[in-house]
Amino acid sequence: MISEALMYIGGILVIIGGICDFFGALGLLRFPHFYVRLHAATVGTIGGAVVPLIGAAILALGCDFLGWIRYPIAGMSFITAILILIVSPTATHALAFAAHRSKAIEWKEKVCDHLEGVKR
Amino acid sequence: MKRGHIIALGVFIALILLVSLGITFVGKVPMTTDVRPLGLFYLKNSYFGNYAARSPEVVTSILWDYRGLDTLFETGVFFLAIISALALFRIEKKEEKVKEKGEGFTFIVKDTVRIISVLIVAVSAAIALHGHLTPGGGFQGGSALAVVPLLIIVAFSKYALEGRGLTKDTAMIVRSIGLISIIILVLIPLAAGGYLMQNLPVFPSHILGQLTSGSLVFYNLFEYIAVGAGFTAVFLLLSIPEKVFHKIIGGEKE
Amino acid sequence: MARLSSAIPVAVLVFIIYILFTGSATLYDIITGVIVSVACGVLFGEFVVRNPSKCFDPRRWFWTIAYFLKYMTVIEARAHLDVIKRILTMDIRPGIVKVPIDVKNDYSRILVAHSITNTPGTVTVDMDDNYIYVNWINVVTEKPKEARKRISEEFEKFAEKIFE
Amino acid sequence: MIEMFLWALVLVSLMATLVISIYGIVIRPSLIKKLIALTILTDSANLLAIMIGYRLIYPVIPPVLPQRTQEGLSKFIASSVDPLPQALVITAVVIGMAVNVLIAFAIIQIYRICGTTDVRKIAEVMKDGKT
Repeated sequence: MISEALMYIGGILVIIGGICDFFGALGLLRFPHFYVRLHAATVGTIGGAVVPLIGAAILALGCDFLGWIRYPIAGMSFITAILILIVSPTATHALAFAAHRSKAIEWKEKVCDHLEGVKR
Repeated sequence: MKRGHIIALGVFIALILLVSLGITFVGKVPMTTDVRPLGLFYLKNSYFGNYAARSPEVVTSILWDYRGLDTLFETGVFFLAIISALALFRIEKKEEKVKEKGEGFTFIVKDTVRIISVLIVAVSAAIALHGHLTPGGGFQGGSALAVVPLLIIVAFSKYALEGRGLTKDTAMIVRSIGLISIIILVLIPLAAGGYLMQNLPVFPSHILGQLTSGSLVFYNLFEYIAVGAGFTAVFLLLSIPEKVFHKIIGGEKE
Repeated sequence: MARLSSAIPVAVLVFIIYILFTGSATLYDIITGVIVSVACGVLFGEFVVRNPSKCFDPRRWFWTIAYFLKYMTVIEARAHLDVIKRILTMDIRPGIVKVPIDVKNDYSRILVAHSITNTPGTVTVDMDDNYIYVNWINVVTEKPKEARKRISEEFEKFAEKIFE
Repeated sequence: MIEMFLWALVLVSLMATLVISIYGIVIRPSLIKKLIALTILTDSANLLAIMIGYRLIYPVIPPVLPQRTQEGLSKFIASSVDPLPQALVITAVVIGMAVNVLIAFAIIQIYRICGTTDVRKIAEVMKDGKT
């Protein structure tokens, strides 16, 4: 009973991850320039990688026929999810920071830019 | 996103769906429900049986025991690739330290790299040392380990790594130590009266009552060291500043 | 001595990660885990931990877990739905606003910055002593105080409880 | 029936990825894009090889022995996937990685000498007789 419930919860999380991946890819195609595309990429990493990995961990815990292998699989998925949760914002921040410092991207229809005049 | 792109994407997806529908209704889909005889042999003999490698992980027992010579020469191919990369990028003069202005990334990136490198070392060691029990092994663990110097190079600089003693030469020395250990492990069974790369009666299957699957755990450990150090050398080579090369090649300016 | 005291929390962290990743706790796992964690603690200890006494406070761990659960379920779901809606409708007003930040500790500032970046719709671009500069997909207000209420107030509350 | 359709869909999509990556290798002028297409080609070929070893039964488990007893072994043989393609693919991945490292280094060196990675311009630069 509990294992079936775990399987269904994990499966639903994996499906949510797939949907988030689809919308992230769509946003990467539709958004006009780099700074806005970063947000769509975040949808792809958090909703599309961390959530399905946690879902895979729960799903593996629910599979009784796997024997003792289900604990390593669950542990690997969970630790990988935590690592992505720490690493991916760093990468996004580094990209945004480098792009703004080097002024590589033209950005016209913005509302405001408070960082423009700030000297470091 | 232009209208033409959307139409092309739609046509492509529709084509894939149609072809798979057609295959389903008309022809036969290759669906296997049995294991082939050779795979069945490996499944039966990985832990029990007369030809066993005493490892519950069948893929690792194939890699380092049944098809061990394949893996050995594959390691050789990888070593040759790194050697030829070294030959391509060789710098005969001692390179000067290029001083760049600017303070690099913010402290967010630097402190996160400090935390994450510890976690990555733990994870890579877990992958490599449990190669005979769970999916994973020496090559995978070594690739994960090599992420640490790459992150340090990106976040701080190449000289932060070299200032602490991890230069290209040290990495190559560590790599050679790993490879020489693998060669010695290959040759030990010959001295004990067996054949090349023999596993079980020569090496003990249990140490202190814990399953170590004969020589598999040692092969994984040394492969881990060798691959990690080899990738570190590659990343150190890739991060040499362009100015140094322009000075040496004397080709295009800037 | 300082090196040793900062090596212990790192070694414990590495050991926990190692055992969780392995998923079993036989003698082999424990022996190799102890070797790896001691090596990591000695090598990386002084780079990672600056104040070792804070690491073994159970209240901080409780708040970390509570924050993780709330963050993954409530905050992320809200932000994801918002950005997915914007992807479909293309209703965007991007800009970089400055948001004041109160917490002073390095790690709590990192936690706030990462939480902001990890919610879709806001990305930390830069950070100095008093302000975070946030790239926001839907600039409702340009006033720093109101922007703080919408973006980072909740994160700072938890960060203060976890790291300060 | 629905299982068969899904299985056919997976196989056909992999084939389509193979065709797209071959198109990328042939048509794209930039050497970097060619390398990216080459990695896509290797990865989808490897995935296809692993798919051949898959078994369409339930439950299906990875080739790791679940219990170290004789009954565990008979259950394991009844439900495990074929380990041989996976072992071959690991070798292929390592060698592919070595080849990729070498190609990447060669492309960087070409860029340093010629100043471009476009195939057509490389031909022009070489024809102009710089070397």
